[in-house]
Amino acid sequence: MIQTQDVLPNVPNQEEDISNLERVWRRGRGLFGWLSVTTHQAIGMRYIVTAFIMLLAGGIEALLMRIQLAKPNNTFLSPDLYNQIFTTHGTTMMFLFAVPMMEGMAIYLIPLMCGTRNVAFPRLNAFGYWMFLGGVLFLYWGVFTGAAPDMGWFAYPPLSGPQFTPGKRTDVWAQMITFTEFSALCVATEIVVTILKMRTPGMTLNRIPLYVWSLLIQSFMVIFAMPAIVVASSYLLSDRTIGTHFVNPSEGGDPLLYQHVFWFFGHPEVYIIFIPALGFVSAIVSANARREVFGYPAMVLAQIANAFIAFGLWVHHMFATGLPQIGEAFFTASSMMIAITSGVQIFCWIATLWTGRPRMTTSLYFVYGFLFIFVLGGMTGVMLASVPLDLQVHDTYFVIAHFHYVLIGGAVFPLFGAFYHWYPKMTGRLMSERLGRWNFWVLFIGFNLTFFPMHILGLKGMPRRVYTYPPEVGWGFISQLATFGAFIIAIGGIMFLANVFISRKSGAVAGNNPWDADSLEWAASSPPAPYNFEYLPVATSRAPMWVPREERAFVTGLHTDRREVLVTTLMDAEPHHRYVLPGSSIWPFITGITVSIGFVGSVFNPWYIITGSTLTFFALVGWFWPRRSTELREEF
Amino acid sequence: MSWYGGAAKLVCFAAFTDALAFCATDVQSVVNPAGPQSGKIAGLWWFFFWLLGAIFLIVMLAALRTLTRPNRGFAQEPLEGTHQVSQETENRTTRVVTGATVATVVILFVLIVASVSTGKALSELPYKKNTLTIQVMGVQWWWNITYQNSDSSLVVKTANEIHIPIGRPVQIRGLSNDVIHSFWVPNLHGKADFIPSRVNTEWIQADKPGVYRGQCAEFCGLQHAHMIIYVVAETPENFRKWYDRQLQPAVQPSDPVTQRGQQVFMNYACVYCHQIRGTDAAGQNGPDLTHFGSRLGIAANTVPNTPGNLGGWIADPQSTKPGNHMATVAVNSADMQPLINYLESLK
Amino acid sequence: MTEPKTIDVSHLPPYEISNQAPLWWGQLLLASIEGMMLCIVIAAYLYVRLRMDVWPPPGDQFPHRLLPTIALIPLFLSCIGTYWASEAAKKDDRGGMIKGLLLNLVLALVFFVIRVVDWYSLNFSYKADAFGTYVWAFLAVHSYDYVADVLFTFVLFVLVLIGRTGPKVRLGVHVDSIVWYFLVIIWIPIYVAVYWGPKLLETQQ
Amino acid sequence: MFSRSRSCLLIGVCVLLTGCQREKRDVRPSPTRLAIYGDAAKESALRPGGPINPQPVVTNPYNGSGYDISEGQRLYQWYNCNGCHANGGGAIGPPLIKQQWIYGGAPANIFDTIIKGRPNGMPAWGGRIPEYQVWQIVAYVRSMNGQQPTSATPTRPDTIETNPQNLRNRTSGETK
Repeated sequence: MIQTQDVLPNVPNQEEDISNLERVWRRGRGLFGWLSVTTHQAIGMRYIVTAFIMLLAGGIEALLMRIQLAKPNNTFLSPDLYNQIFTTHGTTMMFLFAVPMMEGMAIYLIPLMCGTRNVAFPRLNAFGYWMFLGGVLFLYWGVFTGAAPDMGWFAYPPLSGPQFTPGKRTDVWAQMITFTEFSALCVATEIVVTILKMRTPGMTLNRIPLYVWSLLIQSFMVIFAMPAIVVASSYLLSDRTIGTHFVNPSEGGDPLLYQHVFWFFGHPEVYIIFIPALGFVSAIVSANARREVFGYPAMVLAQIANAFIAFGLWVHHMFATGLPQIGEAFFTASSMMIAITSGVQIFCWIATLWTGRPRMTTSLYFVYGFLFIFVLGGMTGVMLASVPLDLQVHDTYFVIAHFHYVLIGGAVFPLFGAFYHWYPKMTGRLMSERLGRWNFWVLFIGFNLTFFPMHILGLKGMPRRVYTYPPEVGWGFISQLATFGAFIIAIGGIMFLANVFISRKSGAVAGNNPWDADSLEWAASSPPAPYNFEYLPVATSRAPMWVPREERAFVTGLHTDRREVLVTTLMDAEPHHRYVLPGSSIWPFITGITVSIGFVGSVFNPWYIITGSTLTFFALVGWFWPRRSTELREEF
Repeated sequence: MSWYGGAAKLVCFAAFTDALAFCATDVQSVVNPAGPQSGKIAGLWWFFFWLLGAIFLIVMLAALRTLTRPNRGFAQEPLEGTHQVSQETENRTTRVVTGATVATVVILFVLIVASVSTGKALSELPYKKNTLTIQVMGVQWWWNITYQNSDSSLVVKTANEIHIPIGRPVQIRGLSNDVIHSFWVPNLHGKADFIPSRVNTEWIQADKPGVYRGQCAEFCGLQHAHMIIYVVAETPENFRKWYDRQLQPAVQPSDPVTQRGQQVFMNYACVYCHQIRGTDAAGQNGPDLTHFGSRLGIAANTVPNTPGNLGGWIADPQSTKPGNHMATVAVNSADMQPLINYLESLK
Repeated sequence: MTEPKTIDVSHLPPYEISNQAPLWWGQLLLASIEGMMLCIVIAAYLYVRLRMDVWPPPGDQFPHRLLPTIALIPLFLSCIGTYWASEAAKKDDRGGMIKGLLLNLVLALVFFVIRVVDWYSLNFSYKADAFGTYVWAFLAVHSYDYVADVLFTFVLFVLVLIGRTGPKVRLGVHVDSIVWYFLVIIWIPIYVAVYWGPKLLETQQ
Repeated sequence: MFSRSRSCLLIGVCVLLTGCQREKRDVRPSPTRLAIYGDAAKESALRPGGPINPQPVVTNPYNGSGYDISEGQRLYQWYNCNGCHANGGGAIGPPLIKQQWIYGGAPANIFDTIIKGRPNGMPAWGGRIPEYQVWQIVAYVRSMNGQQPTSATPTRPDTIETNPQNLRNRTSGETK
């Protein structure tokens, strides 16, 4: 028996409790055990590792594209291959890296920050991961068999339709979307319920850490935005596989409708990616500026407003399609409003750093990098919201520069900061700060070298998604510069990986709270025990870890001989009832297999939907069938 | 002197040559307007650029200022006292943040007004008189162009090249019958997507003569990169001449070589896809070649229109533009030169 | 040094069958996901209709409205069975659960038989045009959900019948009720869109 | 153990191969398929001979290739096959969706029919269009009868009427 929490209450049977917890939460052994894991740390880590591999895959694709574009009339890649690679790059980065990575971090951190033992639906969580993995494998099966999608990551019909993209390329893409949206919806559901119903006592609505707020908001956005991509990809798939007419203009369908539906998802998607990153920034800033983030209510309200506005500006992706002018003015205004809500958050962080006493850790370096890149991306975003300017720079390298500034600057830089911040929590060892600085500067310089010139390329008229260009248009040198920068980014990525692997072996031992940070995950050991806390810590303030040790409080009386957690009330987090979480289970994996049979098979033969559903029904019956063995042990 | 000195020289040289190229090659540039539409947009662009650039600098200076705050360093200090900020500081900060937010709102309002009024100004061009209507159809991967006229004898068909008179508003009626394309000549105006089953119109006008390069801006398949259109802005007199020339049927070959070339054209598969008005060739699948010899480029302006390029294009279209829809026709080597001569004679 | 305070929760109930249960919330969220999806498809349907001059397209008949309207009666009545079962689940009343679930299942089957008969009477297929595609999509999606939930209700019914009425099963019965209400509620806009949509949006000649 | 790992490898290779033929895109036809059978068609080895057809020996190089079937679909319109055969249902010319072919339904027979033409209206395309395009059309025609893998065959064409005014029951499409 080892004590893992920094402070423990003085209760009888402490030793027995802890050994019970060790036994009940133990992960299974062998392959079977690995497949049936349902603890959130393990699942979260799987998401993070898989998504990181996808980042590397997407990065390699990016490098291939940059090599192709380094000089005019290059023949390094054929147009067919180039189209597959740029589509796979976009798809990988959006659906297989960014969203799952944010989900993985959330799955890992949210139960810890909320002071509970696991997410609300551990088996759904495991199932979500298998779905995500299914999407990864399916898309990359396509890549290696020549069936990689080649119609751009938003797959506009009719180009993506049955006639203009023969073969199975679009179908692979559409079903990959189905896999990942399943995964995202599973995660969103359990994150919302975990945050709403399983916060530790005392964590009232106005004490929820900003990162947890951002995940709550993001998850609601997933719940309301992802259905649109379900609809869009189903349109595409059924048009292609069974000959429906959702987007067939000659029979009353409309390709523009697809664009509306897609962007109704696609725009919130961007915020789904970067709102959690803003949460990272808040956590890193408060831990390293040595004070709570300035303007907590303003931050929360700005994020909520952000989420609402996000659903009202999808049309700014479609200004060139010829919409009525009055609508365009409305969408210009709503798009620009995002600058207000984002501005408020930027101002609050700067105010926090200004009035705090910043400690320049690597993660804070990444936050400063984020401020630079993201604000610049925000400025170009305001430009893109203007209809006349958008008509010129839409679908050019200017847009590519813009969204890499907001997505890499807005999401990936905070993400790297988050890795440096939480790596000690996840592994028990600190990452090298020295290598970290190098890592930051190389990434920062490489990033700006790659993407800043693309603004100029866009203004000089280079459309996106061209596999080559002639020398006389004068894009050669700038493109070469961008290619050079891309390789510097790659070096930065290698430095990060090196830091991860070196520190894993020989980093300084972290202890529970190396940064003296404020939120509850730092009360658990590093890495956390499978049950997180021996006794759930009570949130006695908005910064519970900055409360003096003798004033802390804990929850006692939960049964430790089963996976019992506490359900609290929605607003005030008053203890309401106890709740037994399911243990390890193989059924999520089996269900994952049956669902995959349906998804993958339906690409080749629509009847597999029925086959897959039938198998899934039986798998779900197995999943939910009450076990007599566990039920008998329950005293009720 | 070391290797990096050489590298620096190389970079400087490249930068210099590219700076030259930058000035020389603004045939497809947003910030080099050649007409009222793009001029207004460029004006709006510079307004946004300077205003937002200044704001960016201010925000960055504020962010950097935080770095000069007393740094706590790595050593763990006692917790007490470090996490609390005096109420007075909080109040002052609140005032500053509120002020900044209000300023953001005001500036955005200004930007919205500027943007919407520019948008309105852009749409006023159609109200001018004496307009010209050109129907442009995006096809995988070229542009099919028809000068519309109520008098059908004045309708001109051509491809991949638009001639317009300067100072006269031109309506582009955009169509597509395969996938979505986007018409974009940045020196004249922004984009207009050509969407199947819809007609999108765009008004352009050029105020100075020149050749403006445009390109499909919506991903449309394998050869999206090589779907280029030239807009040739000419004085009204030159335009008139060009137009009258285009109204004529193709010139009849006069010398034996071109006569042989015409036979070759008629005997091979060319006729199924290409039209040469005044001959039996009436195919509609590919570009109209009636006045092919007068055009600037081949294969949707992928390569300049020279006899050598033309020979290469006919012999092996898939090497110039892999994936395009022109049939690879094995033309006898003896037939090739007459064919090239004939096509180039179609001025 | 004072000892950390503790909050003892051992007196709290070990489970809950009400809208405080996490599963109930999870199910509510899943329902909102599907509801959102449906809203988007209905909006898309109206969009498509606005792009057409003639509605429904020539050759497609109005769907018959008599049978589906009659079918609403067993559908609405089946909610009573569901409610009965879920209240019985809270009280751990096995007999009540059996009766409620049985009523639910029988009425659900009646509704579905009418649905199938009515579906066969459509004179257009999903391959005909966008109108046909949408009508079929509405019916197919709702039927898919419907069949799935009827099957799960049936499994719960079997569980209750063989005496497995532990808290998990009873929570299942309770949560199943909100799925059922959801299925009934979303049928109303679909019913209007499919059977009255063509009439209400009919082109004035 | 050995056999198991070998069978795993085999399955892996099969999985990788499943995509290959269907997704292959040889945009550049092989030089051997550029031949234009003019008068030479009569002496061509590709003459399966007359209505009664013995074993066809010539296989279509583009069998099962989604890209080439789709190219065939485009050429079917471009060369106006639909002018007589409509979309396979037949009009002036005989239907193409059928079991019984007058001149044989094997790929080589259809190829032969296209190259040489047939009495009562089917023109001879020999001497006109290159061999590889004929094979693409053959692949498409065969796909109408389900003689190509369904996974490589488009379910419906995106037949688009160019002019919005001509669209059945549609609004004008003018948006500005």
